[in-house]
Amino acid sequence: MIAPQERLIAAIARLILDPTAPPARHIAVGAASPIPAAACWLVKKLGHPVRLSLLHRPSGNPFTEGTRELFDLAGQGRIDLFFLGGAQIDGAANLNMIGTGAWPGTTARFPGSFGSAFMYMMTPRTILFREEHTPRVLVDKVDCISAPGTSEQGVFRRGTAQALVTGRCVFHFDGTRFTLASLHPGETAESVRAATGFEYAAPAEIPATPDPTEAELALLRGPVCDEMLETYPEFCQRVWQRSSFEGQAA
Amino acid sequence: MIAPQERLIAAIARLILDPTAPPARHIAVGAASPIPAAACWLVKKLGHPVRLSLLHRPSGNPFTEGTRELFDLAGQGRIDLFFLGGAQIDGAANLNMIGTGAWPGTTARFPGSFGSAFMYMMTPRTILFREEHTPRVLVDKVDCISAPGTSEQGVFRRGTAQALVTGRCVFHFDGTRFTLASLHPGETAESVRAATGFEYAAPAEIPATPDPTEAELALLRGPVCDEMLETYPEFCQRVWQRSSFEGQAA
Amino acid sequence: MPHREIDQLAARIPDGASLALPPDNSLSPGALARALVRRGARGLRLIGVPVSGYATDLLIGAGCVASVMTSAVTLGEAGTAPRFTAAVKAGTIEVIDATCPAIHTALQAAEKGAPFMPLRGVLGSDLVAHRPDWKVIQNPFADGSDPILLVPALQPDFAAFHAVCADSQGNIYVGRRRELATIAHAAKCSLVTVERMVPGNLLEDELMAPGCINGVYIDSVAVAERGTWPVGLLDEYPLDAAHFREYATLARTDAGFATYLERFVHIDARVAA
Amino acid sequence: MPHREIDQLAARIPDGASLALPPDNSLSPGALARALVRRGARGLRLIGVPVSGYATDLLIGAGCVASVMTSAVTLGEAGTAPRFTAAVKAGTIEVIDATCPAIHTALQAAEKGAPFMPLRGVLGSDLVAHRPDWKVIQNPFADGSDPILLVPALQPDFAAFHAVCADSQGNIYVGRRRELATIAHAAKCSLVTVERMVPGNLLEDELMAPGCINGVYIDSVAVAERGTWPVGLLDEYPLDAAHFREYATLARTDAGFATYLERFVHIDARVAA
Repeated sequence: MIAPQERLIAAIARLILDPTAPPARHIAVGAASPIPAAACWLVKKLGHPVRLSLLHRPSGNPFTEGTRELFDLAGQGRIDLFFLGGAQIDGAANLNMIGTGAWPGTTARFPGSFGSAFMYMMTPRTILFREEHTPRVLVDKVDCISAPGTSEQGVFRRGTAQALVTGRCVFHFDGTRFTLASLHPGETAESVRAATGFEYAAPAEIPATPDPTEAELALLRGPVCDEMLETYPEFCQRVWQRSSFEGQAA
Repeated sequence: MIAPQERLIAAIARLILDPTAPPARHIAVGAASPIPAAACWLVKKLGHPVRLSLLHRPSGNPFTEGTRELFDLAGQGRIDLFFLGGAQIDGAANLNMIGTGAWPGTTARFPGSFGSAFMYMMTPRTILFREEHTPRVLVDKVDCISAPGTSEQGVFRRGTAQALVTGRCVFHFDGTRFTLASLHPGETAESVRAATGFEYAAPAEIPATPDPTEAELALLRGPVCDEMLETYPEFCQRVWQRSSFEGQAA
Repeated sequence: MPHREIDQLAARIPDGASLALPPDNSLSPGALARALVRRGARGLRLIGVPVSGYATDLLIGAGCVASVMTSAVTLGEAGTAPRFTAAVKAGTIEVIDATCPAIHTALQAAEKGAPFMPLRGVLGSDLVAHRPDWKVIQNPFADGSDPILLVPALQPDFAAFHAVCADSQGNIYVGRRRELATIAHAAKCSLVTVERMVPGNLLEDELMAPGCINGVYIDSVAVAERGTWPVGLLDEYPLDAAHFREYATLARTDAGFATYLERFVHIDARVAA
Repeated sequence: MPHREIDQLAARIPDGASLALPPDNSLSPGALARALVRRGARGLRLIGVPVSGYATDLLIGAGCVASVMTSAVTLGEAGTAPRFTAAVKAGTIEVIDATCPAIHTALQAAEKGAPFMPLRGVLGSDLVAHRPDWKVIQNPFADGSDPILLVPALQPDFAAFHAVCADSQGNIYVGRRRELATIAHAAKCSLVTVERMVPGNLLEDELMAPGCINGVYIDSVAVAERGTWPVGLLDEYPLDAAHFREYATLARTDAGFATYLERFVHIDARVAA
C-alpha cells in the first residue's frame, strides 16, 4: 500500500534528479514543507551528493547568520533549487500567497509572501508544490502576484519554475506555459482539465506518475522518516505511524 | 616628575569632559592609540559614566560582528567620540594618512586611510592627536585628503574635529580654523608658530596646558596602567616602567 | 506580584510605537507580548522580522495593533493566524506586506547607517505597487537595462526579544540567532527578557562571545523564565505544540480568544506553562 | 615533507587570482602566505579586509603581488610595513586605496548578491577621485541635496584565513571573528587552514554553532598547527611580538628580507615558531 504522500515524494525526487535540468548540488527547503523535505532526503539517501539546508529545524539548523542567511545564500547563487507553493497559482506560474479580493486580501487573506518574491527569481530551479488541485487554487490569473513566474527582458532573474506537482498530477513548465507530464492514480486527462483553472498543453498520451520503487519505499519508511521526525512529527505520525520517541530510539 | 605622555593624557581627558561639547557616552579608540586610550580610561576611572570600545584588544574585544561592527556603530550614530591622527594635518583639519608626492604616495607612503574617511564624518566629535608637531606634519595644505575636515553644504556629516592635541600644545577647532588653546611646558607662542605649517588664531595670552592633578597621576600610574597593560605593554613599560607580568599580578 | 519585572518592561513601550519582533522560531518574546496585552497597549506598529507568529496574532486579537509590516503571519504547523486573518477581513489593522529579504535589507541599511539598500528580485511582484516607500532605479553600474529595487532603511522604535541570559553589563546571549543582533543594531531601543542573569562578562568568554549581543545596544533587561513560551528556546526547551493547537483553536472566535486571554494572559502564564 | 598539506592548499590559488586576507588581529593565514611564497605565486591581487599586515607585506616582498586593495598596510606596534612601502616607492605594485567600511560594504554587497551598496561619509576624500569603480549619486529617497557614495560588490576569487578547527562536513569555527564569515560568503572560493580537525558536526552544538562558518562556503581545509603565526589565535596563543620586530627589522632591506625568507619561509616555519 503506497501512501499518496509517498508517491508525491517520489515524483518530486525524480524532478530533482532530472538530468536535463541544471545541477542541484545545494537544495534549500522552507518551513512547513514535509513532502519536499522528504523528497530531498530521499535523493540524499539514494546516494546522490547533495547538500540540504532545511529551515526551521528546531535544533541544529544550518544557519549561523540568522534567517537572512538563506536569502543571502540565494543572492550569492549558492542555492540551486528551492520549493514554493501558492494559495493561487496561474498558468504563467505566477504565485499568490497574499490574498484574494481587494489588496491585502479582503475576501480571503493568506499568510503572506514569505521570501517568494526574491527566491523565485534568484534560484535557478524552483519546484512548485501544492497538494490541493482545484480551480480555486490553479486559476487562470492570480488575484495578485506575490512572486512572478516570468520577468521582462532586462530584469535580473536566474530561473523560474521547473515543474508543478499537485495531488492529481505533474506539470512541467517551459518558461511560458505548463504541460501536463503525468497523472497520479485515479486521474484522467479530463479530470485534471476539469480541476484546473488555467490553460495548459497536454500530449495525446499522458503517462502515469510512476510508483515509488520498493527501494525508495524502504528508504522513505526508514532513514528518511528518521531524518524527518524532529521537524515534522505530525507528518511522520500521519504517513508512517512513527512517533518522535521511536525515531530517537532508532 | 610628570611624564610628557601623562600631560597629553590629562589634556585629552579634559577635552573629553568639556561640558560645552556634545556628550561622550560612548567612545571608541582605534588600534595603536595608547595615549587616547589612556585618556579614556582616566575619564572612566575618575568616575564618569562612559562606555569604551577599544579596538584590537588581544582578548575580550567588544565586538561580535567582526571589525565592521565599529563602522556600523558609527553609522548608527552610537559612537559619540573618536580619535584620529594623520601623517599630515592642515589648517582646515583635513587629514592625510595616504602619502605625499604623486598618488598613492611616491615621495612618502603612509599606511593608508583606515576608516578615517567614514569615522570623521559619522562621529559627532573627533579629537585629533599627533605627538610630532613639526611643519612636516602640520602643513598648510595636505598633499592629499584621506578624510576631509569640513564638508560642503548638503553632504551628510555629524561632526568634525573638536581639537588637535600635539606634543607642543592644544588647538581647538571651530569648524573652520584652529585656535591655539594651551601650551605645554617649554613652548611659547613663537615656538609653536615656528613649528606649525598652517595659519591659526591665537589669543594674546595663551594659558599653559595644566599638569595632571595628583589624583589623576595616581589613577594613571595605578588602575589606568592596569587596564592598558594587555594591549600596550611597550607603552606601559616606557612610561610607567610596568611590565605585563606585574600588571596581571596586581 | 509575579509579573512585576516584565510588566515594567512592557510599560516602556508607549502606545503608537513601532515594535520589531522575531518569528516563532527565533526567541520570540511571548511573555512580553502577554505583558503588553495586560497593560492595554494601543496603536502598536508591529514589524515581523521577517515573519510574524503567536505574539503578533495575540497582540492583534487584544486590540493592541494599528499596523503590521511583515512577510507573513502564521502559526506554523498549527495553521493560519486566526486573529490576524479576522482583523484583515474586518479592516481593523493596516497590513504592510513585505518579503523576507526586504525586511532584512531594510534593517541592515539601518544597521549600517545607510539611507537605503538595493535588493535583487521582487520586481514584477505586486508588492512593489503597494509599497510607495520602495523605489525602483536603473542600476548605476550596469551598461544595459537593469532595474533594481531600493528599500529604505527601517529603524524600529523598539526591538523586543528573549535571550538565554544577560550579564551585569547588559551583554546578552542569543546563540546562533544572529538576526536578533541585526534588530538590536537597527532599533532605537532594545528591550530583552532573559531566562537568567549570569556573573562575569560574557564578552570576555571566547566561547560565549560569538553568540552574544553587546550591551551597547540593549536598553533594558528583565528576567522572565520560559520567556519565549509557548515558543521554544534553542536547546533549553521545545515549542509547546499542544498549546499552539489550543491557541489556534480558541482564537478562531472572539469568545474563544477572550477565554484564552482570561486563562493565559491575565493570570500568570508561567504557572500555566 | 612538513609542508605537504598546506603547499597543496597554496597550489589551488593560481597566479593572477584576487585573494582576500584578514588583518593581523583576525586569524590571518601566516602559514598559507609562506606556502604561497614557496610556490612562487605571481600577480596576486590582494584585498585587505579591511587592512593588511604581515602576510601582505611578506607576499609583496617575495614578488607575488600585482596589486593590493586595502585601507592600510601596517605591522601594528612593530611599525610600518617595509616591503609594501618600498614597493610603492619603486612602483612595482598597484595600490588601490580604500577605507575600512568601503571594503566591508563591498563584500556585504557580494554577500547579499546585490550589485552595489551605499555608504555614508567618504565624500570629500581624495579616495573618491582615485576609485573610478565608485559612483556618487543623489540619494533617491532625499528631498534636498544628498549626495551619497555607491560601492560596487566585491567578489574575491579566493578568501583565505585560519580557523580554530573544522569538522568532517567542512564547517569551521572562528569564534567572534565574524568578519571572516563575510569574506567566505562573498568569495568564489574559500581556503581555510585549521589548528585541528574535530569529530561530530559543529553546527549541531548550540554552544559552538554561533562561532562557526557553514561548510557550504568552504572549499578546502588543511591542517596547519600554529597557522596564524606570527599572529596570535584568539585565546589559544598570543601574537609573537619579538618575531614581528625581527621581521620589521630584516624586511627594511632587500638583503635582510632575503635572510628572512631563507630562515622562516623556505624552511619549516612551524619548527622555527
